[in-house]
Amino acid sequence: MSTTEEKEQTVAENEQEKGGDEQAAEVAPVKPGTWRFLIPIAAFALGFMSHFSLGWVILPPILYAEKQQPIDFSHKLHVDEVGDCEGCHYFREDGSFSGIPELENCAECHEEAMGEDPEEAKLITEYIEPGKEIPWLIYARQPQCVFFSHAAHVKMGEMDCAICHGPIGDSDHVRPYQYNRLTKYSRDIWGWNIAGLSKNGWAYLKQADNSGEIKIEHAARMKMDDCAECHMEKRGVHEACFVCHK
Amino acid sequence: MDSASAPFDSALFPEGVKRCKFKWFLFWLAVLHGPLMVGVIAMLMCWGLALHVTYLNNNYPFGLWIAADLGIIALGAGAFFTGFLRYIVNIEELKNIVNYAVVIGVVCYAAAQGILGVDIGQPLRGWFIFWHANVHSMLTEVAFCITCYFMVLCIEYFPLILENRQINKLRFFHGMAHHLHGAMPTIAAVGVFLSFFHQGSLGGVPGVLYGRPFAYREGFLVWPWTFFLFILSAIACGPCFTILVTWITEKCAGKRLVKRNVIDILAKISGRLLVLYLVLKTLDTVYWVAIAGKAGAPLSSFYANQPFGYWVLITELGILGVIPAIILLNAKARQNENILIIACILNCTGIFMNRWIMTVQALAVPVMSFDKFISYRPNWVEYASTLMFVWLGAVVIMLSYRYLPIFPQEKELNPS
Amino acid sequence: MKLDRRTFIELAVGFSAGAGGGFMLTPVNWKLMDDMTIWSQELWPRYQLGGLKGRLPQQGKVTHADSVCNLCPGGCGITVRKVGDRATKIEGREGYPVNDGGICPLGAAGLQLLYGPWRIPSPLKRIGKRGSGNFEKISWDEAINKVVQKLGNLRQKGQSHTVACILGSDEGTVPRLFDRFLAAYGSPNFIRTASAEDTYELALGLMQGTTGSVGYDLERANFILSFGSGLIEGWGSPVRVIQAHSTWRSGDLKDRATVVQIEPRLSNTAAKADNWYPINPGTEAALALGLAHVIIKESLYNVDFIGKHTFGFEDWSDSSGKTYMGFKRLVRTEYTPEAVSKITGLPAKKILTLARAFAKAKRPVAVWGRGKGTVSGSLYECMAVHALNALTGNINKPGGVSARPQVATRSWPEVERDATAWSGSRRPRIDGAGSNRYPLTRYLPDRWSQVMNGGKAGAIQALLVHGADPYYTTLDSAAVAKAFEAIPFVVSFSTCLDETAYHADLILPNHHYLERWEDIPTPVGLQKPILGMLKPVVSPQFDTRHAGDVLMTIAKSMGGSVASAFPWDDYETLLKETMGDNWGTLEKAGYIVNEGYKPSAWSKAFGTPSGKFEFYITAFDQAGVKIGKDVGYLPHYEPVQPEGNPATYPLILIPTELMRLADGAVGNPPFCTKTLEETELKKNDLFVEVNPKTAADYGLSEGHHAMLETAKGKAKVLVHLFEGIMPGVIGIPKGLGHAAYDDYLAGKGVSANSLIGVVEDPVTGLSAAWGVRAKLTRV
Amino acid sequence: MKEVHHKADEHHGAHEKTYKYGMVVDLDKCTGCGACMVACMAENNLSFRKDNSDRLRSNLWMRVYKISNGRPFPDTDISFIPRPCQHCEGEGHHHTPCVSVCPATATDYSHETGIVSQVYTRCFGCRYCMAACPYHVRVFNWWDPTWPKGMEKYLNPDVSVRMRGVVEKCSFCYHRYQRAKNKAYAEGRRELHEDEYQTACTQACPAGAITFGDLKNPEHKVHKLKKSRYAFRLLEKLGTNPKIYYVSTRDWGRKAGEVYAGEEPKGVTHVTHA
Amino acid sequence: MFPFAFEWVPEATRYVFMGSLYAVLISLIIILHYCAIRAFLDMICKKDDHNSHH
Repeated sequence: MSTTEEKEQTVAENEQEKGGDEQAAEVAPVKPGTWRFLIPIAAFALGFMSHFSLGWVILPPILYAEKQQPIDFSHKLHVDEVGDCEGCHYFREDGSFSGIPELENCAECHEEAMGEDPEEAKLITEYIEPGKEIPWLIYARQPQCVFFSHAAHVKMGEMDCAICHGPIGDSDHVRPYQYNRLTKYSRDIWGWNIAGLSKNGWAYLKQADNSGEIKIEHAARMKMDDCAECHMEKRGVHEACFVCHK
Repeated sequence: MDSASAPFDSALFPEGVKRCKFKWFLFWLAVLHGPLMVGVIAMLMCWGLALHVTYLNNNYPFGLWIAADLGIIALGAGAFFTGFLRYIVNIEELKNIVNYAVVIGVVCYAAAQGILGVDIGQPLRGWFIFWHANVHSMLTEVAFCITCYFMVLCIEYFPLILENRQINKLRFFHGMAHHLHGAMPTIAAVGVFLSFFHQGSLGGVPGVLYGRPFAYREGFLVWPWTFFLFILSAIACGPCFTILVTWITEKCAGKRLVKRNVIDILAKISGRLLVLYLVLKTLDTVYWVAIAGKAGAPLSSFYANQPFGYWVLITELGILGVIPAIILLNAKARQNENILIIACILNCTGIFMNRWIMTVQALAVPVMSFDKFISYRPNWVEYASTLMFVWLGAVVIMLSYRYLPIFPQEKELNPS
Repeated sequence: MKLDRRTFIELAVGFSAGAGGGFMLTPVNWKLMDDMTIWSQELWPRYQLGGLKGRLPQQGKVTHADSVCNLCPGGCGITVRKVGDRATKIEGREGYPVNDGGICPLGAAGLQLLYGPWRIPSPLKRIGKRGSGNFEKISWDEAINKVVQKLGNLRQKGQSHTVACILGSDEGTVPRLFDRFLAAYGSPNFIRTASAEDTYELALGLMQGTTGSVGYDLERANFILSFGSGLIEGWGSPVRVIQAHSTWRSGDLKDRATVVQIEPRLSNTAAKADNWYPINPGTEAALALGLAHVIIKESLYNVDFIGKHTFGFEDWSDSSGKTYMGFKRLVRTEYTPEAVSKITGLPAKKILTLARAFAKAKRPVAVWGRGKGTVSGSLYECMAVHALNALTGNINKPGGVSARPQVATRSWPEVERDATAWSGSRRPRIDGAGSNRYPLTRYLPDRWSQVMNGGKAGAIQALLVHGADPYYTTLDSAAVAKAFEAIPFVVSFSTCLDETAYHADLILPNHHYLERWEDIPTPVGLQKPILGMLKPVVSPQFDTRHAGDVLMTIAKSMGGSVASAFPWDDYETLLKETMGDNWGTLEKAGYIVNEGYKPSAWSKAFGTPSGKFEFYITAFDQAGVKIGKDVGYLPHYEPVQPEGNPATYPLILIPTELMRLADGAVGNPPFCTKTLEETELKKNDLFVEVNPKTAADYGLSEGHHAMLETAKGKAKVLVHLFEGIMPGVIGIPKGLGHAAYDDYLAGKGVSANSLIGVVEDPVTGLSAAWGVRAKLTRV
Repeated sequence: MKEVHHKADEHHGAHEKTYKYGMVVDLDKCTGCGACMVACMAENNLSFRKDNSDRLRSNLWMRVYKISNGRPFPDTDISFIPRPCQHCEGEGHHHTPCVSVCPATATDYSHETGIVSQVYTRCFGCRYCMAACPYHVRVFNWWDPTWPKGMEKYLNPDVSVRMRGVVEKCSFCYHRYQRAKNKAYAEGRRELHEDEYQTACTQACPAGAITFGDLKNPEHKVHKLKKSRYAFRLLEKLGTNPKIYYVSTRDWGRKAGEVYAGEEPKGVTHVTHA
Repeated sequence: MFPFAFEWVPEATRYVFMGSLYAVLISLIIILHYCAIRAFLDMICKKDDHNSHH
């Protein structure tokens, strides 16, 4: 049966269930044996509940996989030590954004161990000495068809990084990188809630309330609708496709 | 029909009718199974290997598939028009054929959607046409109305299923069928509204292309004249197709299924509509030559390249247009069954040719002065995947004819 | 409630309906539908990308690196855009004196040769039969030892003269390194592949007594008379000439330059020219002399230059009183417009108007060098065309012709030769250049294979090939193949698996031009000396080494005087030393231009025995060239008969050179093959161009197969009816017919060189063949 | 649906300056060399196949047409027309032919730049836009694009790699516009100068035959060049209002812009003097 | 597809187009529900008059 007929049938079944409850009350006491119609309804309810929970509770976690970052990097420690963000995340002169720093940025200070933190030891032995780039898992990596200009948003839009990335600057640990098994998209991009409803991406770390003057509880979801909505809100214009696509 | 020799599934047959032995039924299913499988292979090749398996190319993005799509839906117009005549214009006799028209409609619209499924380059993204619809595009309108009207046809087909002898025994389904029959006029009205639009917007598909002087037509508001011409030609040809298929089914079943007067009503109506269409079509052709000339494309340029010579214009309007019109208008000619069927065949091929011209020839005619004329021929993959839906339709019709009460007059015409 | 059929159905239907409804209301299947769509958007293309392990191209830091393109002698400056360490785009370099920002299709597709599967990944040793194309990887040391050992015992057996080197050019440090190696090793056989340069050097040497190659000041010329040169189809330095062509087409109409193309076929140059004069193929010299006749008759020539600075224009008598015919009398008597019209097929009236226009133009220049200038051509034809420049006095003047030197570099210390080196070097060359039969010519690249096939089979025991693909580019491919069979040891230094490497015994792969340092001599035809510098833009992608380093390692490991000839420890130090004080600017800017260079004044310009521009070549006798008749000393029309007797081969086949088809030492990258027209290549079949009238005579029709036969070979081709080619002439594009490379190029079309043989110029011995007689029959 | 507090003030994007990018191609200078075709392929990750000789199925964004005046030997003359996407704007009630027909809004006309975009992840390959475009600009991926091992290293990350079953076309190297805007934003300005955004074919053309710029801006070269007496556009009469102007002193060459009239265009041989 | 989607442009054609689509869908759903309820009621209260007009 094609899905359309199934839909009619289920609609019919729903009726039956709803109809059945109100009817049962006021119509004349039904002759024995007429309770038989309860069998399909019970079967229906059983099927409904089982698959409903299957869809909302059991399957979603399987859809997403989790990976740990190669190194448990602490932003807080580095911001305190280095003092600013531009050391690692800066604008190149052609306006492009450097994004995640390369190994040579880390190697500038971490040529030899500066503390006894095992993570730093791991950094030096596994990456700096062999000169292998750190395979960071980027939470906000957009799909290949998306062009995102940090210059436009940070320089022109004067937006604060936390708006999209959440208060990652104050984090002491890196949260696990969750991604969709099928599409390999980070969960930050396509929405934490399986229904795509935007949800607080940062809540998983159960971050204590920090004192920064930007009161941002969570990272905004970075899906197409959010960008479009923000553009409509901020620039009041319906953007052409090529503004964000390439 | 004593129970000893009756086929073992006779319990499912509608009351008082005879059907062939089950093994014959299986035999014919097996026969149809062959070309069906070839079509499925062709479809899987298109999906698996990408569309280079066809003879389509960058000059011919539209080929047999789109022409067949438009043709099949035009032929499927019999469903909505017969429904319109039966439920809204209230011609009582048509109730004997409206069921079969609905079955043919379901088959045609399923075929159209199937062909689109194979034709588009990324079938997985087919739902984008609904999710990110561009309301100004004719193709969006076509897609919306075809899917909605397919739902309407399924709802109209649904009670027929419920009236199967065994299913009808269940009280709820019996009641459901009964009430659906009651609601049929409103459903048919919704169907007519939908069909009016998508038959038109299928005409709009070539008509709005102002980059192609051959296909472009001015119009009324946003709808080019081909919008109205396509509707008119569809309802002129739909009933003929229904008559044709009924005749074929009678030949296969080897018995009379519908009274002659029902066929005659349909033939008369489609004859008149065909004449109206021919008049408007010639007017449109004259007007089209004028505006195309203004845009710098003389009429000769449209027919300068073989095989699309002037014979195309003459055959489409002349042989496949005027002759069936004459036959269908003449009462005596309509009585003679063979002549009627010939008229129906001519009418249907005429509509198919018109759709082929408006899609494939529209692309064949060069537009830039340094464009070369390139001819196109479908290859077996395109034929097989298009015909697959015809065989699928035949299977559905066989099943419906065997188990569902399609023809009310059958018992009357073949007293056992 | 017993489980009868009815309840079972009810239970089953109820449950499944509930399940369906329930599942529909969960987001899972809608999400899976969305995810499957994303799979078709992003993951699907990843699996098509082999190398990046399925990852799509990654962003990175964008840098630009300047270098020079080495894919043809044009020497254009390029800028390579890099993302991270990946080179992603080659663009023309703004402000580079040769091409100033423009680039040609081959140059723009350079990255396909850098990263493509054609690259040779490491030294290869042939294991199968020659030409089978199967090789096995060997290490560098093993490969170098093989060469050293082979060359070593050849030297011991006193056969040092049987080693030959074939290179694409003889200027620049690496070719001079090979020359020096042969000098130290003891072999005279340094051969440069054929090009119009060979004949032009001789013509300038004989008529003007100058060394150095020809320079055309095209930018400032205002009347360009081209004798079959594909000016905008890759002649000279392609981008520079196309930019010059744009200057001719700029400004308002009345003072734009006039371009006249003399060619039997409507090439792109002929189409863009102001006038196209189709003449019978091979009769260019006659037309030039016909024009000279009109100019002299109507005394439109430059009296000052002809009077004071030329010799042999008027009749003259030597000390012993014997009188000799001057150029003027020869031309006035034998090349009247009517006579020339009969030879060339051009109406006399047009010859008159053309001659007058040419002479009256302010800065006219006559250009020689058929097609892209890859064929040597006839000496007398070159002299006849150069004589026209002399008549208008446009030598060493703005908008004219001049002999242009190279940028000076520091010379290398003298080679001390030991006994074998000394004796070997003085042995006669394999190709007969410099022998008393051909005293003037330095290299005869088309002749060595004829000599080897003509009885001296063992003449070459070892062949080193660098920067050239002689197996493919030499005329008469069958003879070349036979000659290659007779060479026991062939070594190729090629970057890609070209035809020669495919048939080599050992391949020592050179770096790609974007991976190495090397100096690039002045591009062909440029009027001012410039020295470009290849700079490594990307780190070497494969296990390849610089050809200079490899050669020095070979020389050093051979020891003795061969080793001592190479005092530098590696190629880079050699390069730094040779460039001298230019190295600073070269390393930074990437090129050096003698801005101040101006060709010398007439009085000091000519180094001929008479000290003047010589119409009558006195140098022939001094060099011992045996000239038969008196007219042989003057530029005259000596018809070069194409091979094949006219009875069996009624038509004439001429090679055509397309801008979008590389026909030199570099295979055509896939991007360029993709730009070919539908009337040039169809699947693997090549189109030849035929005039509709000729096609009608032979029953040929558009797009159908035909068998093309010449004395040298046979090939199945497709016919393209082209109104623009002279009836009776067939045009075949050069550049296809490769067996090497891979499916993107191998097996496509037919090589024109396999159909055209060598017709030797009587004086120089170079190949003067401009075509061949052919037969085209319907298949 | 989600509460986000923006630190930045609520200024609505000041309505930025709009451009109308277009091109003027001088057909006298164009030598038909094809450098623009190859530069376009290298810049925009165009795929290639072992046999590209079937022009009907090879995806060229910039295609150089070879046209002839159709006259017999020796009056034959040929010329070349480099034909990128015309980025039609449409006139009056005619919108851009391909944008108005796309059912899934996979292509759209940007009024800020006048460029017709094509989003490859939304196109589902119904090919209706290919039927609508009279210039044959839009090409379809009939095959899965693949690159021989190693060659995918030269792919440009600024342009998305297409997949089978989608229509693709010239985007006026829009990624270069995005890059130029990035640089402008970094320098705190919004307007672009003429030389900051040039297409790959313009930059590569050895003959300098292609000039690219803002047709509306008087300082840009194209603004003046398009007014030349010898300028024409392809299929102007149809009302597509394309943005590519061609200049040719050959009168038979200028006839190339007209609608197909059934036979080869006839024209006088091009002779200026001598 | 839906008014709350970001691609929704408040223009006349969109309202008419989508309006008619939703109208058609809703009318179909209403018809089906109506028939289902009536059929269910017939089944439940087993009125015997219904089998007259078979």
